[in-house]
Amino acid sequence: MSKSVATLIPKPTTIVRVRTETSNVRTYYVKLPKDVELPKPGQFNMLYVHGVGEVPISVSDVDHRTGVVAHTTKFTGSVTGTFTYLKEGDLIGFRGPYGKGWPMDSSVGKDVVLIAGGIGLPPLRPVVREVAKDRARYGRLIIIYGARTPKDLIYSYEYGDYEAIPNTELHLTVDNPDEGWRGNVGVVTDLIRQADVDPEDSIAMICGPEIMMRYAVKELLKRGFKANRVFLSLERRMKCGVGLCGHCQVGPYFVCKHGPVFPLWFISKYFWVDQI
Amino acid sequence: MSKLRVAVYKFSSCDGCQLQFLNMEEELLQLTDMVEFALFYEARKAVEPGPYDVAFVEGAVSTTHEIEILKELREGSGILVALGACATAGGIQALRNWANVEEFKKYVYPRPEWIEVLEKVEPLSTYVKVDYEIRGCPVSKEQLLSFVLQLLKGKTPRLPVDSVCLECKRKGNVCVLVTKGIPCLGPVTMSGCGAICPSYGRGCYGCYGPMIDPRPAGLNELFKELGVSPKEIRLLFKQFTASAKEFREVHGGYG
Amino acid sequence: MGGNEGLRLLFDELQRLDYVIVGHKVVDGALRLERVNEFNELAVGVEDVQSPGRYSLVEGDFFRHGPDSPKKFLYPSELVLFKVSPDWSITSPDVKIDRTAFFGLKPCDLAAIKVLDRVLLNVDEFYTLYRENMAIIVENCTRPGNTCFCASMGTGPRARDSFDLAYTRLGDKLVMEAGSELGIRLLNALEVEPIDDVTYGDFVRVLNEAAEKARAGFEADNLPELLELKIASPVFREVAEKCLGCANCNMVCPTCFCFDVIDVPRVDGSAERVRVWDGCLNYTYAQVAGGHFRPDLWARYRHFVLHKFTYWMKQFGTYGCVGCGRCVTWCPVGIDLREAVLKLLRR
Amino acid sequence: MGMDSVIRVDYLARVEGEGNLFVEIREGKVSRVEVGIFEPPRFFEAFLRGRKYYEVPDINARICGICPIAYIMSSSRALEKILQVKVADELEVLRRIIYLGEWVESHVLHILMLHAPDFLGHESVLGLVKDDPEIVKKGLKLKSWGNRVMSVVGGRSVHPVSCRVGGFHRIVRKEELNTLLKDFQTVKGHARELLEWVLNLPIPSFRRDMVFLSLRNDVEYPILHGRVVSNKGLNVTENEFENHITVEQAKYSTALRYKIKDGSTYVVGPIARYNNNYDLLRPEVRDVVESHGYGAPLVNSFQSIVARASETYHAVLELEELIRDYREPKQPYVDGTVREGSGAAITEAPRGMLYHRYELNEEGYVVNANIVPPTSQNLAAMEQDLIMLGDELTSLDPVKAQWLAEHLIRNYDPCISCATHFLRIKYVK
Ligand SMILES: Cc1cc2nc3c(=O)[nH]c(=O)nc-3n(C[C@H](O)[C@H](O)[C@H](O)COP(=O)(O)OP(=O)(O)OC[C@H]3O[C@@H](n4cnc5c(N)ncnc54)[C@H](O)[C@@H]3O)c2cc1C
Ligand code: SF4
Ligand code: SF4
Ligand code: SF4
Repeated sequence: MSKSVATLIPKPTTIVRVRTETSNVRTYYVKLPKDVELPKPGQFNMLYVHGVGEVPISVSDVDHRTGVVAHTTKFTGSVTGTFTYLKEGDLIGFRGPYGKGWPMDSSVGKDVVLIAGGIGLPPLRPVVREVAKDRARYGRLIIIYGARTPKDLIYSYEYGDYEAIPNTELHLTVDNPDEGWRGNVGVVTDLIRQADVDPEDSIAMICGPEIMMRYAVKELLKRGFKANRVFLSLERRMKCGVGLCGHCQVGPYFVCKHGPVFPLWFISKYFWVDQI
Repeated sequence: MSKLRVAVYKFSSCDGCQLQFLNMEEELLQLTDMVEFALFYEARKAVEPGPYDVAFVEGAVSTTHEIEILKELREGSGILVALGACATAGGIQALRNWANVEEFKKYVYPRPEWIEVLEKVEPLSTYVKVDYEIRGCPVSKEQLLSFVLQLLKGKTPRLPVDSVCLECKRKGNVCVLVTKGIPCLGPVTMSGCGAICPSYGRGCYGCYGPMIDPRPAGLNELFKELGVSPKEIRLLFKQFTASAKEFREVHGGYG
Repeated sequence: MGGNEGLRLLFDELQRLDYVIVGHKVVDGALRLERVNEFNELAVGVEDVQSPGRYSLVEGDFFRHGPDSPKKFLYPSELVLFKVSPDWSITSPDVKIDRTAFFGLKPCDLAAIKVLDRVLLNVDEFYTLYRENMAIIVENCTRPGNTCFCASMGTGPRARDSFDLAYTRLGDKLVMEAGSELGIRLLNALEVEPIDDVTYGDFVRVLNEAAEKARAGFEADNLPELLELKIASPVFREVAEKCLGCANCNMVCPTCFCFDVIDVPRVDGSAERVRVWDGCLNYTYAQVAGGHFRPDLWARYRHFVLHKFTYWMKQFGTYGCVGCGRCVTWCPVGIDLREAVLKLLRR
Repeated sequence: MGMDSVIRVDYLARVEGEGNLFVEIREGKVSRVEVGIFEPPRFFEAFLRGRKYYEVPDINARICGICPIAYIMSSSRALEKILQVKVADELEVLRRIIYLGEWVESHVLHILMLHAPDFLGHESVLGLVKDDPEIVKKGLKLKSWGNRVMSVVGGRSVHPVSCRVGGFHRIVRKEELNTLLKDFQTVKGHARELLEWVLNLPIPSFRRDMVFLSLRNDVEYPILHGRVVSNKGLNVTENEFENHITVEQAKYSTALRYKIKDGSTYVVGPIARYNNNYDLLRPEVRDVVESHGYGAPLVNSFQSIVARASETYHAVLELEELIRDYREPKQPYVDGTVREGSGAAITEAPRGMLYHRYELNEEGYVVNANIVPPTSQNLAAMEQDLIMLGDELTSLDPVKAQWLAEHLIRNYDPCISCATHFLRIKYVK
């Protein structure tokens, strides 16, 4: 056995498909390496680009049959920037799956409200898939999604499928509309305010920029959501994914290990603290 | 894969930074399989015309002629990299920015009227957009190589930006400031050199310039407590990257 | 048993048992933890004078420690995680770990190992392997230094457990306690005499007196809860006014374990990933693409303090601080953790 | 080449710094020669005023990234004279070690990467790599070893950080130095092979009666100490040096150049040192040189490469002995007393004698500084060489003539960054 830290050593695996989502977002489908368990909705993987670096990326889809897992990545920095060069057939280093996912079990029988901003939709997509697959287990599915411009909306090609799921609503909004845009304009909070939900009987799952999540949470609380019905997927700098490197601490919690999905009540003591 | 076409050029400086390319000795021949030094006067006679993928520019700008060439280089290069303290902060020659250049000309030259230089010595960024800075006087050859290899990988190159202290402690040095009271700029200086000054028993003299988010004023207070004279403290901050904004906080603006 | 002579015998015995020995040496004007080949290389006749931001060695007969802690060995500041070749074969360097005896560690450093155990044992293979091959000889601290507060943290000045052998120097007498099979073996080999009542009385008295000197003015009970209540306190900002953000405190702390990973591309197309020490006082520590979670230095300092005393307890069931005082001594501007905690508790 | 023509090189390549060359040919004769510099002035002497004495070596290092040690050593020694410091012998040894490291690094850089391509008609070292990869690899290994010597003693090879007035900032441990001896046999072999390779180069024939100026101390091949001597009988102390040279302005050029008081141009650098100290070169070096039909004096500036390669081999041999016999000094440096005064010193930079003079006030701040770098001392000689070469230049086709002229200049390994403040700045268009 290696004398180094085995958990930090990636396994090379193949990119089987690359799909362009927007001008700076693509989805990378990779084959799960052997002996790796299938990720659950909300979990993430550490992806390593040869000689370049490693980044945490959420699982945005799982093909249970083939063991292919999707990662929708936005090119924002030095490592993710090199994802642009990755093509079908290339190798990528894989570690995972890590973290605690969305509360699918406690959502059984309840309405599921998904609130996403920007690149926050990918980790919620497996929830949509899960609900669609086992439609009877859950109540209504309400998807609220906002992006900067219509061009930044991810997965627009499958919104029709979402709406075709029985008992499902999709609400989209953008900050800056273009000519063809017919939908809402404004922040997601506005949509939360208007949405027809029953706080007593719903589970809200939120992912997006932290500032957007704060406003969303405030709005949900205003609407009567209890802190144990609201779940957030947090983001922090991350080097290891397994609670060792320390960077992702939010108060006493490691986002990688105790999260990334947290019930609001669990972190509420820290969530509002400035620069925690 | 086509080679990365590189231009290496210099303005007012000592040649030490571009020399680091030639100092890569072991890696140099392998590197030339991936990099074409299309323009590199120190190393070759032939000049391949631009445009270049990357221009590494050493030296500070101190004549109008240099401004012109710099602008041409900027135009003709995809990426412009400022190499070393001279290019990123004006370097040692920027010390004349605090003096009367006419008086300086008279002091050094019998025929000062022939000397045509700009009033101030400036880093490249005063005149053109600089894409990356590699710090140091000189830049470290390891950092330079890492930078080039990152570029070759298509990566936005990243070099560490934190304090020299970090490297110093990782290397296992004993702090010269705490044990010997030697004034050391390590706590406010950007890492990258390998903390060599403290490794050799002296204080850092700040040749990598200010780290990210530094607190030079706090260090100034400490030096005073250690009994260093205010004049010597000013001189310490006013060396190879004297023009850096954060260091000017301590030793004063241009006088 | 006589002081120095006894230690020499102990040293020799450990070498006979094939241990590589790590102990305190005087290097570059400070006590360093380094590999020692001969008993004579160990520091003697020196004392460390520590105060916030200052450290020096003078003549004396008792010392505490320098900037190094066992972390230097168990959790190296730079460790190659793996090397990847151009064709993606991944190899991890084989590290040879010697059977190592730490000689004369102070109780605070022993406590630090116990803290690191909670974080790293059976998680980090390098650490675990090192731990499995390691013997600990502790010297109880009869004269805590100016920046020590082990008594407040409950980690010293007397080591209670987790050592192989602990010794206490009382004048020219040496009191030894075995804490493991190896310890018993060592005691047997050294032919020590059972302690007499008078010496035992001295032993207890000296260490009690020492404990009085190693207090910070606060007690560890309820600290996590009390400090957490101060999460929004302006004290963090006040103390951090002076802070340079250089992360020296993180680096010298025997329990700080945060790391960064650096990618080193090589000219032959291979690459390495290297794990290096990082610290929460660093600007980039909480920086992300397009944002920063703790851009202000006071917030980073707050994280340091609360991690040590509050979060650690929730994460690992122990304090992250063992009261060794290194972060106080080795902070160039002498920011004093004890003072910060006291201020927080008072206001 | 026509009767009237000019050779113009706007940017001299394979030299350190920025220079140009202008040769005017009228009626078949070289009528005007200018080795110009457009490296802007950096005003070191001017801004050194007001700096504290202990900062001077580090600041001066930045005059030249190729020979920082020379700048550090000349200024340290000049200042030590003022502070009345007698540097301990063990420290002198360490100084010599790092200085020799610089010679190796700088000489091999020049021999292989800057100069040799000229002899073989290559525009850069890469051409050489195609012809003879082995010698390039060996040379690079040698150069890298020279750099390692500097890094081990000085912390890094460009602008080392460990040197100071009075000695060093800390004592270099014996074990640290010993790491250099590990691959010493290989390095020694490479140095010898490089010399042999150089001795086999096709070297253009050329002859001129030149004045060679260098240090000499009768004990060892000169680096840090000695009297200033010439092959024409000059023999003075470093303190007197300034009285024997003049700064002159030629009509055809506005550049300043140094000459000996009697008006003759002179040459400093490896070829001068070699000629004046041939007896002090290691016998192993002389054996190789002589077995190839060379000896001393060398009177052809194209043969400066022979001197440079000989010095490289010598340096490597001497380094082995110095490192092997190294004893750790008791103190890293010797303290002096700050006082008012002035002091001058010369050491042998890779490119030749480097003169520094300082005046300090009673608090140890610099009030006056004068630096005479090697390249500026060679400029007049370079131009004279070009004039001597006249016939040959006029008989060649322009491309070849230009190449030959440039080659001649590179014989001197000019380091224009250092030379800069002695030359005119206007760019000849
Ligand atoms: C649990 C989790 C899930 C994520 N899921 C997705 C996703 O599905 N799609 C997506 O596009 N992005 C996702 N991100 C964000 C993504 O990890 C960052 O955009 C990425 O790390 C930026 O790295 P970089 O090297 O390109 O940026 P740089 O700014 O160059 O950052 C340098 C290094 O800092 C660290 N770092 C910087 N920003 C972040 C960050 N935001 N989070 C964690 N580490 C960071 C990384 O180690 C990175 O390599 C997720 C982040 C987390 C924590
Ligand atoms: S930064 Fe320093 S080493 Fe680089 S060119 Fe300028 S003076 Fe020379
Ligand atoms: S320690 Fe400071 S002065 Fe020394 S090399 Fe590093 S950055 Fe430069
Ligand atoms: S926080 Fe300070 S006192 Fe506590 S263990 Fe770390 S270094 Fe020692």
